[in-house]
Amino acid sequence: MNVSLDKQYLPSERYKRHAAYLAVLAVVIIGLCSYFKFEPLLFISDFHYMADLVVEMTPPNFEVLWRKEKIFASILQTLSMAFLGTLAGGAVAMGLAFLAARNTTPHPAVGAVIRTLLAIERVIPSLVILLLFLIAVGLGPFAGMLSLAVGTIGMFGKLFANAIEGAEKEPIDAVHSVGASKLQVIRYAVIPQVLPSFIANLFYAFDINLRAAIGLGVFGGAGVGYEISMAMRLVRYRDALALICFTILLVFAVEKLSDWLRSRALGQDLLK
Amino acid sequence: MGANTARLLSFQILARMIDVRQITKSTKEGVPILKGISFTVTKGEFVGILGPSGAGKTLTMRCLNGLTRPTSGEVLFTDHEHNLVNLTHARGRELRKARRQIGVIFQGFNLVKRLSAIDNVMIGQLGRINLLRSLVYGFTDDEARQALAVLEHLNVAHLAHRPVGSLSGGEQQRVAIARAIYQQPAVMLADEPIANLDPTNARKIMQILTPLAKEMPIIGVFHQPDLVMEFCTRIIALKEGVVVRDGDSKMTRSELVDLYGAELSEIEASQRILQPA
Amino acid sequence: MGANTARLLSFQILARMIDVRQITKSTKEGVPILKGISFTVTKGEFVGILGPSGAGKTLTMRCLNGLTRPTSGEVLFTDHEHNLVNLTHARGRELRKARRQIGVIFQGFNLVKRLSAIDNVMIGQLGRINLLRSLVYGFTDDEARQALAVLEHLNVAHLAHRPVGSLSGGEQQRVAIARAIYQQPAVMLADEPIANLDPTNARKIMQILTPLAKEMPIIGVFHQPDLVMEFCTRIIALKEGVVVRDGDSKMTRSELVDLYGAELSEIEASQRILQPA
Amino acid sequence: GRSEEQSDGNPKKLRFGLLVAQETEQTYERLDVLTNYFTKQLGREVEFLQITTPSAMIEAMRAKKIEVAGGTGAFTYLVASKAIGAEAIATTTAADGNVRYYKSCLITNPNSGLKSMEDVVKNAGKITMSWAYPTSTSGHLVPRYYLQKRGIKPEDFKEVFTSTDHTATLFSVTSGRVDVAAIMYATLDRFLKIGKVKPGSVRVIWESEPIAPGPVFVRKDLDPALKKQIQQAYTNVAKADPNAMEALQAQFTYSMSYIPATDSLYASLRQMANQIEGLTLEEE
Amino acid sequence: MKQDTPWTYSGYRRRQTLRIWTIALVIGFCAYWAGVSCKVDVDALRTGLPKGIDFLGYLFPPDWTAFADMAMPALETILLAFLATIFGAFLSLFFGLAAASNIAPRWLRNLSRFLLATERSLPEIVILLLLISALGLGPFPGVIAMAFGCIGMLGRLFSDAIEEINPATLESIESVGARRWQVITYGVLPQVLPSLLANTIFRFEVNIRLSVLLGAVGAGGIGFQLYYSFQTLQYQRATTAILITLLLVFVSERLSDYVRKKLTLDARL
Ligand SMILES: Nc1ncnc2c1ncn2[C@@H]1O[C@H](COP(=O)(O)OP(=O)(O)OP(=O)(O)O)[C@@H](O)[C@H]1O
Ligand SMILES: Nc1ncnc2c1ncn2[C@@H]1O[C@H](COP(=O)(O)OP(=O)(O)OP(=O)(O)O)[C@@H](O)[C@H]1O
Ligand SMILES: [Mg+2]
Ligand SMILES: [Mg+2]
Repeated sequence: MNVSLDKQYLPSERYKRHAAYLAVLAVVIIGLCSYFKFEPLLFISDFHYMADLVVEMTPPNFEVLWRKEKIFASILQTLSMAFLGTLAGGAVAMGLAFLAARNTTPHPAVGAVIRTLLAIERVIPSLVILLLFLIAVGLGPFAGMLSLAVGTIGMFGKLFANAIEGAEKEPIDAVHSVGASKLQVIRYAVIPQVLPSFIANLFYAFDINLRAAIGLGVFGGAGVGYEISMAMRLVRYRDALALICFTILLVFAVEKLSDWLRSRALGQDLLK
Repeated sequence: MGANTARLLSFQILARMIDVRQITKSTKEGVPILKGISFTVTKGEFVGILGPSGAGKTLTMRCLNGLTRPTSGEVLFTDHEHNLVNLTHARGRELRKARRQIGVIFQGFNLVKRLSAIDNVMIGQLGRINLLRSLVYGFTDDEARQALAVLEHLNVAHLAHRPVGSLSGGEQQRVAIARAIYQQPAVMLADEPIANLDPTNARKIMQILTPLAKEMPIIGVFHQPDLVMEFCTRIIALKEGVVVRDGDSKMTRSELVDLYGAELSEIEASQRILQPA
Repeated sequence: MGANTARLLSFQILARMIDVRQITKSTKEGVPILKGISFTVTKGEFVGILGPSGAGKTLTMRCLNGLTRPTSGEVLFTDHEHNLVNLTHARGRELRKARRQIGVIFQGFNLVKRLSAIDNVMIGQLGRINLLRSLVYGFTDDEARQALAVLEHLNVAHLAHRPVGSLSGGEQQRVAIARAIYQQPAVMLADEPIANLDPTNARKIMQILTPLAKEMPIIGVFHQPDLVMEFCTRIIALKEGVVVRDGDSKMTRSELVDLYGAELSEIEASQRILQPA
Repeated sequence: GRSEEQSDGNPKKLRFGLLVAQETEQTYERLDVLTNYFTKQLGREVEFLQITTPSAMIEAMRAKKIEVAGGTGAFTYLVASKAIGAEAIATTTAADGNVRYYKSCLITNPNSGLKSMEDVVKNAGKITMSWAYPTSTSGHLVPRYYLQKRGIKPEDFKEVFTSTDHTATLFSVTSGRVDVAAIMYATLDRFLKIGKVKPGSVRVIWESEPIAPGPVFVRKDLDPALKKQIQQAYTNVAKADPNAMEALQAQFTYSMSYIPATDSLYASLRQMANQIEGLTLEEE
Repeated sequence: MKQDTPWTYSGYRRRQTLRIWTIALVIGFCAYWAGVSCKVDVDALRTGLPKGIDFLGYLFPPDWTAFADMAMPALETILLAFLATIFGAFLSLFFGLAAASNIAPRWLRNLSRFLLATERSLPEIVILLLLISALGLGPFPGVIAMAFGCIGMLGRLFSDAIEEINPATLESIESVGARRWQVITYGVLPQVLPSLLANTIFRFEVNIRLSVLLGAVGAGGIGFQLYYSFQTLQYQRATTAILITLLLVFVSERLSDYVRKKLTLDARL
């Protein structure tokens, strides 16, 4: 045999190298942990406090759900807020994502500018955005919806762009090679590929916005958010937990819907 | 130089639809892969490119379409309207316009797996149809009928609405060929267009390509010297990034042995297995 | 029935390493694709499967490896230790154990594009090595050397460290073959293993496979009747999901015409292009 | 482990949980100065932890992870005393005896045409109203009790909102998006002082009686002597260490001082809370 | 068979168009009623926006003197966010694998998707309270809470990425008789590595921005500084905190770009 493996590619060498990286990482982590005085043993020695709290929080007091008759109306409003916020924010985010992603941007400079804007948008605290809209349109679900939309743009603009950049190159090459314009390449080679992840991300955005909207429900004065926040502050954990269970149900339902739509878009090609 | 000579010269230049001038290509690390390739292709030619695996055939094809930019050298392309485009430098609109006239069949097919076969074929016309329509509406019935006719011609019309990802290898290959034909280009580049096809289908494809080549030059990469010699009008042989032969469609035995190595002689033995009836 | 007969019978069963019994497969919509395929493969055979594009060759191969579960019928596999495994029903551990002994070369290569060629080859041994080691340690130097030797044998040792995605079509194909060989299976399934290779390399692969077939039966799908007739010990012809011929490695002209259609006769003409020196 | 050494009534190390909230001006700055001061006064190690959520503070105290809590509003103290029996030991007051500062008020936008409480009572059905946030003492509890006494329930308004904090409340009034809002006087005062709100752009239509500001409170199982010591450390700070006093004073718009506090100081607030639906500290 | 109704492109297009219009109409209908229930008022937005933007004026100019106070919290935030991201990403990887349909059996997938959804809908404060009662206040519970917060997001993003892997490649590894874990190490991880890292670094950025969570358990950080400045109405000080966060976010974005460039396989010359 006249070809032999370079030393650096020998599995044992590779292993040593990886072990070294891991060791450095471990040292850094352990160093940081001890610098910040982590005490994992507390999990054992003080576990009873946690157990006490869990006991105090359970069982959820589902009575609250029907005691407050306005809750179901407020859920509708919460859902509306989240839905519109996702729709508006998601649409803008999607458009910007195509401008930001490196493989679809009309010009690298445009991409860089959009990415920068998205980053700036993300760091503006949601409190500031909320205040801005509170002042502009007053308290109420509309302000909440607007701030959700803006929040969605920053975060999902980036996630959508990540998805676009992950699209396979070959079909894109092929569509380019028939002389299609950038928009056509996007429409015929990129979108079919990223559709499943777009759907998943859109529902994920809805899911995040739903929770945020529940938080913003404080506005309404009688919504789930208001009740959860009241219950938590009054140390009525059982009531809070009942409402939280309800939220979990809602979020899980959204998740299932997303799954179903996405599996249709993913399409199973191979006969199993 | 008289006006006549000038016209003649320009005619000669125009007849050269693809003019590859000393292109080289190296990897980022500087390993040369194409080491100065030159040839010209004129109207009416059906060029077969032969060469061992890894010779740089696919890379050359990519340069001819502007998907890869050569490290040095240039590729000139004369389109239907006799505009000369330098594919090595062209960008944006100009490149798009040129590509519209260059059909490509890729080695790995490069189809959009989640679209149906017919949609993949119609993608071939994207460069020609109105942008707005292509974005919002898609294609017309007429276009679909034409695309279907091409698929029909290639025996895969019954698969038109299946997502391409679920087709068999040979079926995908034929869809890729259909896309390039449907594109109605001025030049066609075909990278191993019949590799995944059975002998009859392969032959049929060659029979379809041959008359097409009269209209638009076809440059094809093949691994079947026999078919190339039968159908092509010219054979270019590539080895290790260099053109080792460029000439008519009859390669001599020694040329073939030069290209593929001495083991080739064994191939001969297998060539008369099918005894006449 | 005496003990002897029983032993003899069981021996016959054991010699049949792959026993395909009346498998059918339909799509979800109920369109039949395989329409009852049966054959058995015993030790020492090099079976060539021929058939037009879309005949169901790839699908049959997938059934032989348990990747696709037939709608009806079953596939029995006798492994090295003479255990009989019903691939149609096997699951989990049992299926894994059986698959370890079935090497597959896929039509589209299906390599892990981001791993290097040698890593892809070593994946072939995953079924055999200790789970923990394969997770944390990876492979041993010895294994790497063996994998390199296989690559060397296939002329692609110099590409060992390149990510597979950057290799040319034929190079990828050879890496896929290397993986199957390195796996040291009891049976090898090869789906168009030489489609993307030039004649010399293709021939070389066939020459490598032939002696291997003495040890482990090889079932290969090919589109080159000439090579199949030269190297294989048996030819199975598939057409529209049905076995239309199963017999020795000499196919007559009429058989070929039956299989590929009447256009085949033209192929003959192209078969004597290489004149003897 | 660590918890045993802390669980007796006389821990070696005292941990102060400090809530950062708008509700009181008791936000602590220059923690190093304060750490010094309290270490010296209490004769043991002291740690300051700044927290942003009231329930976190209550649970930390319940699990014996902090001994002293400060910076909360009165309402949070009421909850803590109910849930874990926390004891108030000190609170703030204006040093000059002026009680103008910690109280609640109702404000309107001058353009709304509402000039007095009478207008509000009369036109309740046409008015939008906003509380500061649900558990605010000055921005919800006190004004709501007052309105209740005047015979107006939240349902009587055209619409009632709950804002996220005093700032948002103030700005929704100045921008004219809400007609009437309840707010802590100190917040308004602060904005007027720094000039971010112009005097003409809000009108105060009602001011409450002075409210007991949120106390410093301690865990109930601490040694009584230690509780006393902590109390004294607070009440003596102005005399004992002007530097520390300055740090404690940082966010007040007026000069304040610490005075001893007992639970009785909060009895009236507790009563108010118990009479308001949704805020009661009793089991419903 | 359905051969009797011949397939036509216009029919196919009609069906497609019908489907798209149906979806659009349903969404439009929902959006309309959602708009009614949210009291959407575009006019109010148009007239009010200038006032809102006026308010942003309060944030300027930044109070640079606060910079010194914030350098240390910023550094601590980075370190804590780093730890939390590593722990969180590590945990999420397992959740992500368990929640991917092409890797995990159905029951496991449903279970872990449910757990992920639960984690995402559980208000942070509940988790914080549990952690505080066991671990007390300080950076330790902060990091654990932050790591826990990663799981809902990263677990989901990871599993989505894994589900989009080309199934043929996974099959080819299964076909050598590899165990599930081996398929994961050799087939799944190398392929999703770029998106794994991109999402992890993105979560690192989110953690920096969410460091107000650390404030909730008394661990300080730049997020706490921001919160503190807002609560004490020192808007210009808040701007400084925002700008520092922005800087950190940019750095992590650059890092992400760099890593991605290293990992993207530029297979084609
Ligand atoms: N990104 C890359 N980095 C390094 N080398 C590369 C890269 N891409 C291609 N090559 C090498 O360039 C050579 C030519 O590749 P090309 O794909 O053109 O071969 P080919 O002639 O088409 O072969 P085949 O018949 O196998 O398809 C191959 O040896 C390949 O390994
Ligand atoms: N998921 C699917 N749904 C419907 N039909 C399918 C699906 N997968 C494969 N087929 C069809 O089954 C037939 C057989 O496919 P297979 O891949 O086995 O062909 P093949 O004989 O390998 O052909 P080739 O030589 O072109 O590779 C093809 O016509 C194909 O279109
Ligand atoms: Mg090639
Ligand atoms: Mg096949």
